[in-house]
Order: sequence, then C-alpha cells, then structure tokens
Amino acid sequence: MPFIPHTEDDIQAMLARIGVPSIDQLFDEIPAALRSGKLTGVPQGMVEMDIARLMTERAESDGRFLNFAGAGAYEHHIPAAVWQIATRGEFYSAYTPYQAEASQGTLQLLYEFQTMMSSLTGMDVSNASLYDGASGLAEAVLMAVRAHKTSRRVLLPKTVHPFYRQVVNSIVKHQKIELVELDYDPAKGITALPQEKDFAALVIPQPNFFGCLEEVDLLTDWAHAQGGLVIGLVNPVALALLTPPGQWGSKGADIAVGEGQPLGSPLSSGGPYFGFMCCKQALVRQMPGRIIGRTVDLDGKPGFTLTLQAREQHIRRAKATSNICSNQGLMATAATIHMALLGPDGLERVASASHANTVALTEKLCAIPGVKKAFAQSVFHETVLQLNVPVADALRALEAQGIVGGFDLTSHYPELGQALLVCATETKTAADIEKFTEQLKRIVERRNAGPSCTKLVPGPNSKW
Amino acid sequence: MPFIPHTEDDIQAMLARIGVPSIDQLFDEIPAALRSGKLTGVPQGMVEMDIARLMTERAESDGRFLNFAGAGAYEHHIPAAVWQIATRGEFYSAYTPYQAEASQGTLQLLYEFQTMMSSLTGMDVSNASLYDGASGLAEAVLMAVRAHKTSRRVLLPKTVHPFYRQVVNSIVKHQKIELVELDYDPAKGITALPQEKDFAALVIPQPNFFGCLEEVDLLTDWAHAQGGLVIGLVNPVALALLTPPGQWGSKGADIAVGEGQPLGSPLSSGGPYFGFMCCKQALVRQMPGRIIGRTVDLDGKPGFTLTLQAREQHIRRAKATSNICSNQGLMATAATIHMALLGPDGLERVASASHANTVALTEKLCAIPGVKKAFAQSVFHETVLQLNVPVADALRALEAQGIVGGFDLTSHYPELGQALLVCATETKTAADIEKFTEQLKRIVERRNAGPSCTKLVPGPNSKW
Amino acid sequence: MLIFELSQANRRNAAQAPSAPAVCDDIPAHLRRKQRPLLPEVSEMDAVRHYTRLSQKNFSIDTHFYPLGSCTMKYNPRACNQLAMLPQLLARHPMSSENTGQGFLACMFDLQEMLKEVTGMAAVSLTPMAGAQGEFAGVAMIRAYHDARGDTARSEILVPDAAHGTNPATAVMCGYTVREIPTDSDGNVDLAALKAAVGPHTAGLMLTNPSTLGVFEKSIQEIQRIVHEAGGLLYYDGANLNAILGRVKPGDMGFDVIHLNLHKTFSTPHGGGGPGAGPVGVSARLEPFLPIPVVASEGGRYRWLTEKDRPQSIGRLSAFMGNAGILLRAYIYARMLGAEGMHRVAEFATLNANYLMAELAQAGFDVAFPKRRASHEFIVTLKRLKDETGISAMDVAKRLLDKGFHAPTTYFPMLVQECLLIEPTETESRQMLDAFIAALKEIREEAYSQPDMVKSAPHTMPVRRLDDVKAARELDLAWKG
Amino acid sequence: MLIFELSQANRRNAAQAPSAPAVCDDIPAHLRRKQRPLLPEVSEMDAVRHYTRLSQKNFSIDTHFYPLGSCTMKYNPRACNQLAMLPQLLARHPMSSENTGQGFLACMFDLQEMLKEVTGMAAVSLTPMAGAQGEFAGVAMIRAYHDARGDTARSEILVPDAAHGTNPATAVMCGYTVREIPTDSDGNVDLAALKAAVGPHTAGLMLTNPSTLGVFEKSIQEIQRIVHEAGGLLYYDGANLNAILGRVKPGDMGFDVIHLNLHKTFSTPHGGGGPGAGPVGVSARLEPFLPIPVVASEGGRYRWLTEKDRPQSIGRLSAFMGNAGILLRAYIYARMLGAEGMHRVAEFATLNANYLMAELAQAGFDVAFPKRRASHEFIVTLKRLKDETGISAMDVAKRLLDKGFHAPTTYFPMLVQECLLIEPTETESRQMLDAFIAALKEIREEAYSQPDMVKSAPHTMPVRRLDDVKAARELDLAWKG
Repeated sequence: MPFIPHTEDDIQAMLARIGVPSIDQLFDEIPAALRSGKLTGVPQGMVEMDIARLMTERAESDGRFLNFAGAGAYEHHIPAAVWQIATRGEFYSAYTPYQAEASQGTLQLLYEFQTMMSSLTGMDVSNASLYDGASGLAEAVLMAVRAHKTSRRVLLPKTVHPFYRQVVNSIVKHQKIELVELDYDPAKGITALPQEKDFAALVIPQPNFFGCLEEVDLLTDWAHAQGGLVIGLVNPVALALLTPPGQWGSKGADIAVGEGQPLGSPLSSGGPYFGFMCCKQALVRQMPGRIIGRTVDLDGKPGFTLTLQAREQHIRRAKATSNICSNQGLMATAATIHMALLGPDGLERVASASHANTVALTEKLCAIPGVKKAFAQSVFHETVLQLNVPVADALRALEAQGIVGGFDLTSHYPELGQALLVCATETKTAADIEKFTEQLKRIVERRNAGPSCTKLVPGPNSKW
Repeated sequence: MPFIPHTEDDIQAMLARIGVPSIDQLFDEIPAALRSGKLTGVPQGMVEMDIARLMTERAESDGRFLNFAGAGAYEHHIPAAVWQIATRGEFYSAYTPYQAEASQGTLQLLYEFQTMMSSLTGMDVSNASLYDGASGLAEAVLMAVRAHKTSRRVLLPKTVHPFYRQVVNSIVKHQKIELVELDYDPAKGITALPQEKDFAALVIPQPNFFGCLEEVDLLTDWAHAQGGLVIGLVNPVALALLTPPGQWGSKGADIAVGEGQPLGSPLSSGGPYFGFMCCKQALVRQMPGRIIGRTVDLDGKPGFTLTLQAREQHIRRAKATSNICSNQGLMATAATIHMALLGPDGLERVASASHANTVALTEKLCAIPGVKKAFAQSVFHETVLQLNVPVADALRALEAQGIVGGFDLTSHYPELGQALLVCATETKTAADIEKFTEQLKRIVERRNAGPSCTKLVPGPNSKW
Repeated sequence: MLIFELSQANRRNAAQAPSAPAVCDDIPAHLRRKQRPLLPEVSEMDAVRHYTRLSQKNFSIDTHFYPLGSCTMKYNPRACNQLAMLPQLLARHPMSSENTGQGFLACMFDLQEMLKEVTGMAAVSLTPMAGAQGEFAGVAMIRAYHDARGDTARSEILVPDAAHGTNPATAVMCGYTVREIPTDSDGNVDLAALKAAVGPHTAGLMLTNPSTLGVFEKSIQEIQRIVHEAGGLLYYDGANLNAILGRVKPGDMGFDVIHLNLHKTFSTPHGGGGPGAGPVGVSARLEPFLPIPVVASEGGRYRWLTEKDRPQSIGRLSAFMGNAGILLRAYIYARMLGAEGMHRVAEFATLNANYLMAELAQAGFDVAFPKRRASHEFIVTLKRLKDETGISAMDVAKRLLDKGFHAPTTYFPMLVQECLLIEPTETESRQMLDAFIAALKEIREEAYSQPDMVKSAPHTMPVRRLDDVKAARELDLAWKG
Repeated sequence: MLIFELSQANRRNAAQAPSAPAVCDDIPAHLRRKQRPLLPEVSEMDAVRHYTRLSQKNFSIDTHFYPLGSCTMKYNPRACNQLAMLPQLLARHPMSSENTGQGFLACMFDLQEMLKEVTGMAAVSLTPMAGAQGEFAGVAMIRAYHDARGDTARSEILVPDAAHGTNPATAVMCGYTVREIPTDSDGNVDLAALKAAVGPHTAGLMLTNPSTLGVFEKSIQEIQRIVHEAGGLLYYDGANLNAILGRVKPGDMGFDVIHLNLHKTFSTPHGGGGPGAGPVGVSARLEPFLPIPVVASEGGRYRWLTEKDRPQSIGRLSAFMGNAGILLRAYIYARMLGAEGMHRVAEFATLNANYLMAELAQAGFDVAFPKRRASHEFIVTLKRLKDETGISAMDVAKRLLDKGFHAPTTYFPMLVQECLLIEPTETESRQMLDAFIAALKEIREEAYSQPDMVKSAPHTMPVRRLDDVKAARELDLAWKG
C-alpha cells in the first residue's frame, strides 16, 4: 500500500482496540446510499518507477524552447543552491508556522524576506506573500478601498497586464467597486494624466505591460493631490534599477505589489509564483496575508512569530481583511535565498544585463524591414514591436525553429495592429539574439515576398 | 571572486595583522624561479548561469538511450528520496567522521549500511565501502593472501568480468602474487572444477560475467578442502534471490565483495559507484577500509565511532592492510537509504522482475533466425547471445535507433564468436523488449539478406 | 543571527551574476534608483550555511509526527517533487503556445478527470491557487448562477458556526452577508435552525463534511433537501476530503460546487505556508461559470478553454493558470495511488483517528464527541485538566514539542473549550500513534507533578515561549540595521 | 534509534518495487536464498524521516566552519552537484559507445587539459578513484618506468617522516621498501639525511609540498636534483595542492608524477568519506605508463584510449573509468573559477592561514614553526597548555564542537606534540576566522577555570565523548536484532 505503513497485524490490533470488526464499520454513520463504489474513472496505481518514466517522456516530448516571451513571467537564472535548500524537508514539508517555537526556521526566513521586500520597494512593511501578482493587485485594490473609506472607484490603466485587469475584475466585482480604465498615450505607451477626481486609488505599473516606463513621480503626486492612494505595481528585478515605489513623487506610493516570480521561481507553465505586497506603516492593519514579527521569548532572547493575526480570517472571520489563508511560502523561501545569493550587486547586474539584452534585441529586430518599435518611450527589459505580417503566423513559424518569440498583443490591444511583446533577459546570449533575428528576418521576408503561406499544423507532442 | 568572501577592506586589514604589504609576500619562501605565470591553458571563468547552459547543452546533445547493457553496471530505478536525502549538505559536505560526536549522522548510517550488507551477503561483518567492485576484488585478493600466509596464488576464473581481472592484475602484480586463470565449461558458461592444489584463494563470481549461475556450493567446498579461502564476487541485487556467499557450501565463503552500484548509484558513465566487502569475523583485522563500531558514551548512551583504525594507513603506515583512505561514503549513504526504501520485499521484486525481463527478452531475441543462446546454464538477469552477423555492426545499427544493445564480447572472448551480453532490468517494459526485438530482427535480416552493408559513420554529438 | 548580520559591504557572490554590469543609459535619471536596496552581501557559502541551519530549526513532516487537525499533514512523496521539477517542465513559459506543452497539458487534463471522478462532479477547473481561492471561485459561481437566472434577491450565505474562518470571509468577498447556523450537541448542524434560516434570500450553504468537529453530518441528505428546496446551492468545503476520499463523493451528497485542497488530500507540500492548490468542481448546471482557463481534449490534442469558450465564466483568478507545479505534484501523487490507493486514504486516515481516539478515551482523556465515530480527526478537550491543574491546552501543546511531536491544532474549533483537534493522517504507523499517546499521558502526569515545568514549556526548542503581545504591540516587521 | 528498530514484519513500501513479484522458477532451488536478508521494513516516510533526522546530527561544510588540516574543507558549490546530476548524464551506461557521450567526453577531455596546465605536467589520466589510488598509480608508473629501462635494482621509495600514511602504504603495495627521511627543525626535509639515503636502490621520493607541517620545502630544487641525480623519480602528493594552485606548478618544481585530490583542491564533496577523485599527471617520459582509459580528441571527436593504444600502461584501476560524476563536478568547478579564480585559490587560502596563525600567535598560542610562513595550513601545539592544565589537544578539539566549530586535525603530523593542524581554506571569511579565534581563547580560559568541564566536552552534541577502547575491544559492527 503506497504511503500507508500498516501491516495486517497492525490493522487487526487497531480494530480490536477500537472494538469494530472491520474498517468498513468505521464509516457506519455515513448513510449507506452515499457510499461510492469503485473509482472507475481513476486508473490503476503506478509505482514510482513507472510514473517517473511517464513524466520523463512527457517532459522530453515537450522539449525546451529558446524563450523571448516575458509578459509577466521572466526567465532568469536561478542559482542551484536556491531549490536545493528550499526543497529540504524542513522547509518543504512544514506547515504554516503556527507553533512558533518549532518553526523558527521558516519564521526567521520570512522575517528576512519581509526585510528584503520592504527595502526593495522602499516601503515600511511587507507581508509574507500572496498568491501571485495579479491576485495581489486585486487585494491591493480592496485594501485601498478599505483604507480610503469614502470612494470605491479605482483607476486602472490599460498599461496594466490585461490578465491582471481580468483578475482584479473577477475578484473585486462583487464588492461594488468600480474599476475605471485609463487610456495610454499612443505615441509613448504610457498612461496619460487622467481627468478623474473622486477615486480611492490609482494603480501605477512600473514598468508597464508594454515594458514602458511610466512617469511615476508625476502620477503619484497627482493622485495624492486628488486624495487617492497610489498602488505601485512593480517588477522586483526592475527595482534594482528603478526608483522604488516608496520614493515615487513627494510622498511615495501607499501600497506596492507585484509578481515575485522573477526572484527565484521557475517559469513552470505559470506557477507556482508568488505575489508580494508592501505598504506604509499606517496601512499595516489593512494589509491582507500573514505577517511575521520579531519579539522575545521568556528569557528575553529574540525570536519570531506570526503577528497581527486579528486581521485574518481564522480570527476575524467575516470581518477579515481577506479570506486568504495559505500563501506561497515555499516560493517566498526560494526568493529569500535567491536574493541572499545575488545581493544588491548581483540583482543590479541581472537587471541591467536583461535590459541591455532587450535593447540589443530590439535594435537587431528593428533593422529588419517590416519590423519597428511601437513606442518611443524608454523601457525596462521588454518592448512592443509592430510587424507588417501577422504576429500569429510569425510566432508559429518561430516555434517551428524552437523559438518562443514573444506575446501576441493583437487580441488585447487591437489598436496596436500586429504587435508583439518581446523580452530578452540576462539568460540570452548574443548568439541567441542573432538566431532570433535571423529567423524572424527570414519569416518576415518570405511572407512579404510570396503569397500567403500555408498554415502549418503541428502534430501532437512535437516541435514539428 | 567566486567562492571567496573577502572584501578589499578584509584583505587590507588581514595583511596589516600579518604584517605584510601584499598577498604576494606570503609566498616569499617559494623560490622566485618556481612561480608560475598566468594559467594560459585554463579558460576564463564562467558564471553559474553560463556553465549551466553549457552543461545542459552537452547533456541534451548526448541524449538518452534505451539501455540493454549490463556487464557490471545495471540500470535500476532509484527512488527519488535517495538522492534528495543523500545530497543534503550534512551528508554531502561532511568529511570522514573523525570527530565522532559531531558525525553521528554519518556514523550511524554507515553502521546500518554494514548491518544491511552483512545480512545481504550472509557474512559476519562488513566495511564501510571501497572504491568499486573491481578494486574491491583486488583488495580481497590481497586480504586472502595475507590471511592464508603460505600461498600467494589466487585462482581467478575467466567467468569473472574481464575488466575486473585487469584491475586485479594492475593492483596486485607488484606483490609477487600469481593469478591463475580458470577456464569455463564451453557448454554451460560456468567454471569447471579446477585441478589446482596450492592456492591462497579461489574467486567465485555469482552470477558470473555471462550471467550464468556458478555451482557455488561445490566450488566452495572444494576450495576449502584444498586449504584455500573463498572470495565470493556477487551482485547485491541478485542476493535477494540467490544463496548468499556466507551460506555457500558447508562453511560459507570467507570474503564477499562486489559492485554496490545496483543499490542506488546512477549509471553515470561508470562512476562514482562503490565496492562492498564483507568477511567472516575471524578475518576482520585483515579487512581493508573504514569500519564503524557501536559503543557507548560517557553516560553509557549508545553511539558510533570509527574503529579498528590500527589496520589503517594513517596509523599503521607501511604495515597497513591497504593504502585506502577516502572511500565512497556518499554512495554507501545512498545505498543505505535505497535499501531502507526497498526493504527485503522490494529488493526481491526488483531482482525477480529484472530476471524475468531478461528471460523474456532472451526468448524473444532467440526467436530471431540467426540469434541463439550461448549457454544452457541458468542465469540471473543477464545472458550471452550469439549472432550470425557481426555484433559490432548490430550494436551500431541499434544505436542509430536509440538503443544500447548490450556489451560486445568478441574481443574479450573470441572463442564465443559473435557474442553479445544482454540484460533487461526491471526498468524495461514489454514494449521496450518488443522494440529491441523488432530492431534486432530487422538488422539481422537485412544483414543476412543483402551484401555487406556500408559502415555507418556517426556524426559528432548525434545519435545519427 | 540574521542574514543581514553576516553581510559585509562590497562582498560579492560573483558566480551568481552576469559577469559585467551592463550600461543602461537609456533609462532616464529621474526614474532610476538612487540607493541600493538592503539585500545581504554574503558569499554563496554563507547563504547556504545560514539557510541550511535555519531549516534545521523547523519541525516538518520529514522530521516529526505532525498531527495538526484540519491540516492533513501527511507524507509528501519525494517523487512528486523530483518529477514536477524535470528541467523541461520548469522551463516552459506560460505564454508559449499549447504546442509547446502537450505533455504538460495531458497531465492537467488527466488530473481534471480524476478529480471529477473522486468528487462526483461534472467538471473541474484547476486554476484556484489555494483552498480559500477555491472557496471564492465556488461562491462566485453560486452568485453567477443565481444572477444568470435573474434570481438576484439571494443575498445570504449560510455557514455553520463550526466552519473555518475562510467560509464567512469568502462569502463577504463575494458580496454576501453571512448567517451562522448553530451546531447541536452531537456535533451536527442544528436542523431546526437551518430550516428557520433558509428562504428566498438564501444563496447557498457552505459546509465542511466531515465537519471541523471531526464528525460526519449524518443528516446531509436532509440538509441538502432543505437548502435546495429553498433555491439555494450547496457548497462543499474540501478541507476534510481526506476523510472520505474514495468512500463518499460530495456530488453524491448533493453538493453543487466543491473545492479541494490538493496540499491536504493530494499531498502536495505545505511549504511552510504554501503554495496550495484549490481546484473547484461543479455539477453540470454550474459548468459554464467555472474559472478559466480549463484544459480541453480535442481530437487527441489539448488546449486551454478561455473566456471565448466560456463567456459566462466568473473569470480569471491568476495571471496564468494557477499553481501549475503544485498541480503536477498532485497529478503524480494521484497516479501513484491509483483507484485502490485513493480508497485506502480515507480508510486508513479514519482507522488511525479512531484508534487514537479510542486509546486516548481509554486512557482517561475527554473526547469531545464520545458517542460519535471519529472521521480522519477528532477533538480532545482538556477543560478538566485545566480546572484541576491550571495547565491549558496551549501548555500541553508546547510540552508536546519537547517530546518530539508537533502539537495538534489548539483552540479550534472554538465551540469546544481547551480543545486539541488531532489528525494523524493515514501515513503514520500504529507505532508512532502509540508513542504519541504515551507522550500525552506523560504530560498529564507532569501537569500534576510539575505544573510549572509544563507551563513554561517548551524547554528544548531554539527559543522558549514567545511574547506574542509584544510582537503585536511593538511591531518589528523588518530589520532596520 | 536504528532504522531496524522502526521495522515491522511485512510492512511494505509499495511505491518502490515492481508491482507484482515475478516468478523465477528457472533458477535452481539449490542456488536460491532461503531466508530473507535483514533489511528494514519501513514506510517511505519512516525512511525519509529517519535519514533526514540522522543527517542533522552531522557537522558539515554546509552547516559549520570545518578547519580540518590537510583535508581542504572548502565550500562545494551547489551548481556542481546539480549539473553533474542532469538526467542524461546520470543515465549513460559506461559500456555504451563513445557516440552516446560526446558531450560527457568533452568535459573529461577539457578537465584533463586544465589539470595538465595547473600541474605543469605533460599528460593526465583521470581514472584513479581517490588520492590513495592516485598515489598507487603514480608509484606504479615509477616502477613501470624503471622496469621498462631494465633498471630493476631500484627497490626503495623515500618518504619524509612527516608524510601522510598513504605514502608508505602505497609504496609497499607497489612492492617497494620504504625509507623514512627525517625533518629538520624548520620543518624541511633533512638534506643531509636525504643525500645519505639516495643511491642506485632509490626508485623515487614521495613528497608533499607544502608539507603536512604547513610549510613550503624551500630546498625543493636541491631535493629534486639529489633524487634525479641518483636516478630516482619525484612523486608529488597533491594533498596540499590547494596551497599553491595557480602559483607554483609541481612540474616546474621538477616532479615527474603527481596526483591531485579533486575532492580537496577542486572542491568535489567529501560525502562523509568519499567518493574522491585522484587524477594523475606525469611528465612526458612517463606518459606511456598512465593508467587507462584516457580521453583523446581526434578530429573533433572524443574517444577512449585503452590498452590497445597504450600497451605500456600500468593498466586499469577501476572497472570503468573511475568516478565520472565526481570528475564532472570538478570540471564544473574549474570552469566557474577559470584561470583567474584558480590563481586566487592559493592566494586566499594562504592569506586566511597566515592571518589565523598571526592572530593566534599574537593571542599567545604556540605556533609550531613561528619563523615560517604558513602555507594554506599551520600547526599550533598545545603542549604548554597540557603541561599547565592537563587539557589536551583532544580536549580542546571536543570543546570546539560545543562552540559550533569542527575541530582542526589533531595529533597529526605526529612530529609535533599536542598539535592542531588548522586549515581554514579560502572560502571562509575573516569574520568567521575571528569567531574561531575567540572560541579558542575562551577554551583556553576554560582550561584554567573549569578544566573538568573541558575534559568532559563535548556537552551539546547528540552524544558525549565515546568509548573508543570498548568499540575496538568489544566489536559491534552490525546490529543483530
């Protein structure tokens, strides 16, 4: 019996102590009509050897692509030490640190995480993680509305990741919150100063979904002048180079959230990642999620514990700041180790190399006739290109060459035409960029030269 | 500076404390003429990201083959837990447990290892590992000669792995030891009862290199009757099914050695593996290698420590039982966890499934016209086939189909003709066996039908 | 010592950064960071040593028995971790096309199918990232269903008073008011109170079954009839699904929507707080409302269903598809168990809980519901001990740490005074349960013979009992140097 | 508790064995095992928990400063482990053809080339599986060389009295007698004694330089001249190569043959005792005798050279090619360091040792060779402390464990009484060295103020001081149940 240690002797002895003749009898309070029969829809069990073979074959059939997509998930090098330590049983298989004395490992680590994230964002305090960047933004919107008290309108620029906007809408829509979409300057790809007045908060993405750098000081001061809060939506690697939200404008953003994935989470088809959230000290009791505090033990020795639990659902129930319970602790663990291994210098080098690679890529690609930059604005490590051929076709053709060429913007931003969002992180070499360029050049030229080419149809489990 | 933590401030402060102006000065006792210049033959350093990419590319270019080779290294499933635990820093990065109180983890584990190996081989005691099976056999030969005192002749059957015989020869030849080759019965593939008299020891492989099962009881009793010792050379997985050396004949073998690789070491191009060595109690002071003993501490509490160190080179120097110092501790660690995870039932199932797969494979392959078994003898999980086409050609053609088809015996045993040693462990499915059969059938048929086919030339880094 | 205290200015771990800093002059000066963040400057070895040693300060499944009620702390098979982290699986970008991930998607599709089978539901979405997000999805679907029918007067969600705090918190996030339903003395939902509460304002009832009291709602069939007749829907909180996996399907009990905690029932790791995974299952009438994306199999190929395929969906809950790597672990676990293994989960979890309950009752401990079968967990109340010795459930919990056992859940559910909610799970052996019983007996002895020692426990942990009041009053949430 | 004590008859870990036992009737009954071996019958969780908790009882580089002289306990980069364990590398069968492993062989070839460069030797074989096997290969080549020239009267190997025990043991295994050469008061080989010892019977001299006394043989050029003029060869024991990596090449010192301990200088893990890797390098005249196999590059392809290519080889030392996976780790480490990094190894190992020696001398500890530079290690003698307090080097070593430091090597080399051989390595920070110095000072205080406490140390380990005499007298080498 996989993962069940009982021998036949154990079972018989245990049943005897309970005083029942069979395990079945232990279910006698359950109405007979409800008992399910065999699970016919579940296959027979496999031993580890067999599932290992199956998974290896599936993974190898998927293969590995040269990736130039970003769009919210970024391929960075993750030091080998990160996951070798994070998957140690003591971190991997521990629960939420409710028994603080037996969980000082996790608790101290998360306190260090909070310190790192507070400093990275320039904010006073951090929680110990949320699910991901998108749901974190939704929590920030709810938090801002709670904090603002009078308005339930939140300004959400179109330069925020479209999936994030969908998630925010899914999560906040039941609470009579109005999300106001803000347009962007079609030349610069950044949010134009809006005309709104009565609002609880303005969300400012930096860099925004197009990679473009918003005028964060201007927007922050403007929002504060209107009596609204500012939610900074930031990429944590970008913060090694860019002004942290805590220093935007004259007072700084009130809340900073973002996707933590670039700090040590593998791409892994989209998860698990983690959301981070930091805020000003004054807002800490409005913050959702777990928070670790440093305190002392009976001997006055420093130690760490969950704190401000009165905000949380297990104490406050219907009046909690959020229903969140599990967070993404293991990913925060990995992120902490990741940041400790990189240090301030390492993180800055990762950021600058990623940016420089994207700039180099952009230059090369824009030298192809039929490819140009969509916006004049400065970017951080991601940029929008416009093609004179269908983006979908180009991406399919690139895929056939083992390249994931970026994210197709046509359905989310039809006004941009055949627009493609590309990103080259520090993991890309000059040869990689050259390869991408050559392939895209070939594809664009062929398409522009000949008649509309036949659509390539991929076979199952193949990179055709 | 990778892996060097010193800051410029540290360096200056340290030099000041030492009282030298520069690090260079610390080397002033070394004659100037000896100082080497730049290491021009070593490439520039690579950051982890770059070496990770290089290694991944090299590994992926090598690819992965469907393997039917055994010949001393066997592909068994290794539970995921084995290496996840063995590579925990506390095992992975610890030294030899000289400070016993700070090494109880390694010491207790190795005591458990010794217990498992003693029981598996049916011997009284075990050491804590040697380098590999081949060098372990050489150590056993030296040990037997020490123990025997009068003779320096050792009988070494031709049914012992040819590489093992080479290694034994390399290692013992300087000590005036005579290795006497014993022939095998050409029909049965097992060692014929020899005519020798004056010898220190007889080596008995079980199963032997051909996979064939030797008449171990007969040979053991015969050797003992001649006053020689018996060295059992065994596969530890086979011991789940076969009589352990400690029970061979009426008195049992005196020494049991073998290759531990089937117990949790990956194939990994040949290493690291580990040799194991067990013996009768009376011989323990002749045994080379580290040995762990159970004892008590000052409070009478049980604990573990290195013992019988007076045999070893760091105490006994020129009179030591061997020059061995480092052993293969980490592989023994993995083996211990491996055996604990499998248990007696699991190990027996692995052995019997491997054997049954090889029997099934043999039947299928021998149904191909031009393929037959070389020997009539019973085997354990490995067998010799004879082909009516050149083995080398067949193996090359199989390789082109992603199959490693076995070990070519023609250069080591020319008397067997076009002979191939094949093995199918528990990792092989019916479909795998079918695939091998179909491919070999196609190859043999094509070769027999047409004129001598052109030799295929492989390209670099390709499976052609 | 904090990692920051190991830090030295200008120490660099050169193996972990691109070798030369690139110039980024194109980023305008006014948008650039002026001061470096406070990240530690340590060597790779310092970091490895620091976090390795920190890890050793944790209790965990891999080191200790962890009978934390309602949390299902069972063994996390190491294969799940290893196989979910195969290089190709880790490398796949979420925005890459379905062509690049047919193997991965096959796992997701198969997992959906298996979860449908074990829950008895018509359709499943894997996207919620934890139980609480699954709850949100479930209640949002209830709302979407009523709204789609124009049935907009339903403003209330019913929740038993024994429920997890996530239930009422979720209902509020979905715009509902919460009405609590009391529990009767046997641990069941008070049917009279339920009947009195339902009506045209009832959107639904959220129920954990077996409940947090560790007992199966015997009247579940009647409960579902009452709620359904009032036009409400039934939500199944899957926190305790481990108790009935392979024995009873929530769909057969009449539930309309359910979430699962894969980090409980399907043994994905708790990771010191997460990530979890909270897939939702629904009956056919709710399928159109499932959160996107969902995997479909079409002609031997797998693809994502999105808002285009599911216009009535409650929408997207994560930027991509949820905790994919966790779902892979659950898939691998499910395949290793197979149908037979899944049947055994509830059987042995229940056997262990009832054995432990019987032995503790025999030893004179007060079981909260002595006439009931334990499900996979049960409650001991230490009120009598507290009255006689002053030793509280918390004291006993802390003293258990000294004995090498993680404490059970304490002070939840709140209905039972000085309670320990004990969940051994199916992966622990009888021998371990016996050792745990012996420890509890020892502590009871100590409560009478050395109460001060018990009150000041633990004595063998890296720290002694911590000052939670100070932690909350004098907030210290980040190191300031 | 032993794993066997967790065992229960008929407990099975079903995930880890083929699902059905196969029938093997074709194996004759008289050759079949009658009784099952004593392997533990435990669940997967039991095994994981047991070995995880056992591991926590170890000191290691990843948890503690480990200044064990002559062992070079430096940081083992985690990348080396991860990349050497890529699935394809682990899966390759040693008997598969070179076509299946061109990527792997490229790493081996590159490693050979790099080792040639850093040692200044003409050719390298990677096959020896540890330092001692490398020594064996080296002395066997010396023998083969003399034999090939018909110079068969050379029967003696010279070894300084400070040498590692492996040196004389190896010489004997190669059929030589050993003559010890004394050390002078400065820690150098006694040149007069050496001159007196050499002659036509001299096969060679085995030398560690820097020596085990932690000092560089200043007269190495003269030593090599004396030995070479007598017709002997010079063997370099690479145990201390970390001290001169990138600064001095053994080949330039005139050595004919050398082994390296990759688990020291190239940071492959010590693994609680191994595996190591002991490649050998030789000057051109010894190349034909190198142990096989050796990797060659021919027209862009790599292949193994075997006895067919190298008929004079001393032969094969392992069944396949030695510890391939360890060699991969060394290769990865070497590529990460690069030329610059290798130069720095000796520099910073030496800086750390000299700093520690200077600070300890300043603090009043007796350094064995105060007038000499430390190499990468140095010796403190505690004879004075012993005389004054009765506290031995062993007591101090045990007390260091309580302070969170692994002990230095004690009682080796045997020439120095009550010695601690201290090797900090280059990967430790100044701050760690300062903490170690503070601990040694504290212990010295304790030796005077609380000698009994120091004598009975350690006090904080899983066990107190162990009875080694009982261990050797009442041998208990395997659990009998």
